[in-house]
Amino acid sequence: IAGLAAFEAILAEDSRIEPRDWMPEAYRKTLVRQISQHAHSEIIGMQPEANWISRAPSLKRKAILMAKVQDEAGHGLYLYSAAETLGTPRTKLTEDLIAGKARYSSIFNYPTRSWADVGAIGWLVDGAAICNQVPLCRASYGPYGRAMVRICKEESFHQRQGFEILLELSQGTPAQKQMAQDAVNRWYAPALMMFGPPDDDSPNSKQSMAWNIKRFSNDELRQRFVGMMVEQVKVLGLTLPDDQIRFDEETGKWQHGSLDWNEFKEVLAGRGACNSQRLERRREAHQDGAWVREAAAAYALREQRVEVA
Amino acid sequence: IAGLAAFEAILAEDSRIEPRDWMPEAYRKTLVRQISQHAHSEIIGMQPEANWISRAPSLKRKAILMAKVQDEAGHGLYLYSAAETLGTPRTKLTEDLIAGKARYSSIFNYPTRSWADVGAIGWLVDGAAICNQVPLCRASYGPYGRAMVRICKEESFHQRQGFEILLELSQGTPAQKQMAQDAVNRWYAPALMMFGPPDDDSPNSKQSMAWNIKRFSNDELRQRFVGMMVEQVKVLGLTLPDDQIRFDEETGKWQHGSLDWNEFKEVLAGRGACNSQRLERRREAHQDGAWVREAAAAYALREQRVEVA
Amino acid sequence: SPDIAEYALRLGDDGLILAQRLGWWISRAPELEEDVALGNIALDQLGHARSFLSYAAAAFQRADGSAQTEDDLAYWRGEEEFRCVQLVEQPNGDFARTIARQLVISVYQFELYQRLQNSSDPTLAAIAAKAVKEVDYHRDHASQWVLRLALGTAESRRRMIDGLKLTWPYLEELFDQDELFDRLGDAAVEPSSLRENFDAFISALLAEAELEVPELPRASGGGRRGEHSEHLGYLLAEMQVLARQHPGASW
Amino acid sequence: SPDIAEYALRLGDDGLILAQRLGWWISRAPELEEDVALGNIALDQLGHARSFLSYAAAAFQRADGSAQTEDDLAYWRGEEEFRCVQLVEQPNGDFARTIARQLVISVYQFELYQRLQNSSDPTLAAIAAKAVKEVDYHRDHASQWVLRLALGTAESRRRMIDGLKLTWPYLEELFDQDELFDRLGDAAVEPSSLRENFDAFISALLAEAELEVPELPRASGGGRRGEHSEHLGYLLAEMQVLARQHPGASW
Repeated sequence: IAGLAAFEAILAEDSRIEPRDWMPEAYRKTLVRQISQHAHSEIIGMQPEANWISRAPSLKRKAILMAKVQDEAGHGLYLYSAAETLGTPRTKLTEDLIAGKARYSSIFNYPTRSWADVGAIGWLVDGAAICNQVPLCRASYGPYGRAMVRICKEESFHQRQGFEILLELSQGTPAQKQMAQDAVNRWYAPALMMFGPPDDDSPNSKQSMAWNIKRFSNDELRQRFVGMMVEQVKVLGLTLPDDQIRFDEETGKWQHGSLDWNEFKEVLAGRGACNSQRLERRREAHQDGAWVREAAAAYALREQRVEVA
Repeated sequence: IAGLAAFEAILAEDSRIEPRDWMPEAYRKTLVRQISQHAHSEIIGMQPEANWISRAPSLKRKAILMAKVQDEAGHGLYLYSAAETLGTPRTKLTEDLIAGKARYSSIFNYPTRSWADVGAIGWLVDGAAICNQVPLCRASYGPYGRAMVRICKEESFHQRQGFEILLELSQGTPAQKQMAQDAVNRWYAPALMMFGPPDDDSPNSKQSMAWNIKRFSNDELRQRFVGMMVEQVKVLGLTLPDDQIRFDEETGKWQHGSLDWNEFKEVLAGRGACNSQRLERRREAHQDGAWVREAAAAYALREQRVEVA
Repeated sequence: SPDIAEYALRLGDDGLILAQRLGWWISRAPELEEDVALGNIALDQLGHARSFLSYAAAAFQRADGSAQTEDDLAYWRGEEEFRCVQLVEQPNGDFARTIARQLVISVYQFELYQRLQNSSDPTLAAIAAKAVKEVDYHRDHASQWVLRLALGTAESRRRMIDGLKLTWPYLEELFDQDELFDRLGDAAVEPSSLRENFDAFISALLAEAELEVPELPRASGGGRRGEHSEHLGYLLAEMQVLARQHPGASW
Repeated sequence: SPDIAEYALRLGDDGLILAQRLGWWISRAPELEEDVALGNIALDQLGHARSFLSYAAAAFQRADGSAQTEDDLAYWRGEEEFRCVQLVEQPNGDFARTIARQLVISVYQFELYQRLQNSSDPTLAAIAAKAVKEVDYHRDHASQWVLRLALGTAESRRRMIDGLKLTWPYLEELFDQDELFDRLGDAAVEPSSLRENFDAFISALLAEAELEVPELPRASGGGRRGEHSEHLGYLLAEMQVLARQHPGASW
């Protein structure tokens, strides 16, 4: 068997599609879009945290933060590689990003106003990312699933570090505790919105689930996440800025207050605090680095010639 | 009468040579060198003080410092204009400066390590400059002498401001007083060396005096300066780092301890703390501004055409 | 009143942070004439800031009960206590980006001070009356450079366009209203009331420069509520470092 | 001993300030692989710095008599108390300038740590033994890039030459001796003893890159005595700002 039948057979037994396997164009396109968005998010996501590398308040925290932001560059690399196995080169994806044509996770358009934001990003944003990503380790496309395994391992490490930052702050001076609470207040709702629009407003989810890319619905993942945070925030000695969180015994699920999807759409439309800044910074790094990449390419060519000669 | 005879007649009656007057080539060359060195010193001299504009510790001091550094740009402009009357355009002088071919006052190769250095530069460096420059207001070359009149007025204002900075510090906290004393210790000897090598090691001085450009010898001016500082430092409640200063009743002049001319020559030879940095910064500003100057020139040309048409 | 003080803080912080940005150019401008010109503008802005901040400071008390000073406000507030718009926090970039920022802020300030001269608060009116003359020059300086850069060379035109693009997302925040203006009445100038003249000036100038008015999404803003861009923290760290190393010292 | 602590401070400050400079590149490098590579190097340098500073800190006491920590040294010393060479304070500039600085410091550190492994002080020897392996990679990274940039394109060659020129004035300071080394004897490595190998490596590499060794006057230096370039103050203002806003806090 070959073609569509083979593809469907692989999905049916919940096995992996590999780069050389036949796949429907729509599947390929969906994956390229999703994987590259994820890669872009890693790259743009370096910026809000890099904002505190030079000012990290202890050498230990500075080292941890540097390593974390550097890991994100690594994640970007894995993911661009996975996308390349689908036939779209990194240069093309990068061009789309800096031209403002590609999406990345909207959460990185919020600014990191204080050191505690580094903690809140680790705890809430990486936490939400993990909830989203753990099921992706079983995504039907092999290179993507395997990249996610590696990424998830590192992300859960990052999340613990974020939690530790907040814990240290909440047990610190009143000013530190206030800083932590303030950061949690600001990052909570945007983190919940990372799971995407409510299920009844998420048109593409169904196809992705049929293709074994997506495994749970947006709302399911979001509820699961809220449940985890509710427990952890107690350990932190902080509160979540949502007084409507409750466990629904009947459905066995966590409920939360309504989210301001209007704000979400505003940020998505480019009207967040940092959209323009993030893209500009990426563009600048890319353009400033052009002569270096050209030099490396020219040198590699030269070396090749020397070897041949 | 014309030519050399006229030139000598003007000098004999201690009157001014003007741009259209005949003058010996050597006189012209000496003046261009001296005036452009002076202009370059104003421009490079902006840097050590500009180093504290963003960190000035009160808004009043910030405003005074901004105005001062800006005045120096203005002095540079007058002096380049004076040099241009002798036939050498500003662009040529600037090129020589950024190519490292032109000299500027060696004192600006020292770093400003603390806020008190801004005070010490005003008090000692501008003080020495004034001693040097007041006689230049009577320099035989008209445009130079007139530029110096304007500059000296502003410089004496700057010197008073420098004195006030040090006075405020010396009357402040122990840390502030220490900062002031430390700055005076570092700037005293370099300021004394601004008057140039000792008379017996200053070959060009004699000709400059014959041409009514220079009016007093290096040592004469230096001694006069030491005498002034000795009085002022008492008001400051600080000390000069020279225990050999004394008034010689016989000669009626102030004596001071010996100076480390070796260090002076080192800095002159490029081995000061900031030689490379100062030149690089000027070069960078000049090169980064090239496209702006080109745009302004292109626009001026375009406007001219429009007017003609 | 606290409302007047809050308003004075906003205007003062705009001037202070802008002056801090512009001061960087002194000793680094494309030509000596611009070291002088940008230095002048920075000095004017700092001057306005000092007037507004001194006025605001009188409404705030120190721990010992005495009135605060301009320096208490400039050097001892935290980032979230600053009230400037995010526009003035934006980096200098190249000369074109600085000019684009100057264009927007000076056209705005000109309209604002023009009207604030008639404020029912005599101190604000007096500061504005002095400032408007200076800002008129700033507006002219920026306008002339927009024309030169836009119509000069291909390179300068490209940079001018980029500069405008980088600046435009921070423009809308200037016109954001909040309830402070309801309370202040005739003492203040409602930002929305400046919009028409602002747009007219900008459109005419950009038309003359053969440039299009950029259409870009606004940044969310929030500087007036203490929500700043990521740039302000760095700027303040540098501006305040020396003063904070010597608490209680005078300079 | 205080002499050992002083020596550890010097080496620790070199690493700390260099790491602070390199950390800027993370999220701004010419390609993602370099975000990772420069991040690694920054992390290594920070790691060495933490080892040296923790060792030095044990010799210094806090006001309450307890021993200081690496953070006391990193965040609470004034500029004149830092002991790094001026080379590591120099701005990143473009990628070529950063690579030129990396070349000089990593070749130097490699020779230094290589010998310091045999220090009579076991702690210094152990830190050096770990560090030398990492610095070997830093040296290789810099060398590869010098070749690529020097032999890549005309533009990259021009920039590489400029980068070396900007770096060279700060090279001699690395080899300055002072009386500390007389007192430390076999515990330390005399900088002058590294010169021969250093020069040999640099000459060979620059020859391969078809570049000339710049001949430029040295800057006067003095970092080991606390006499720093004008750049360090800004770097410290940023690095220390948050820690100093919260005296006594832990993070």
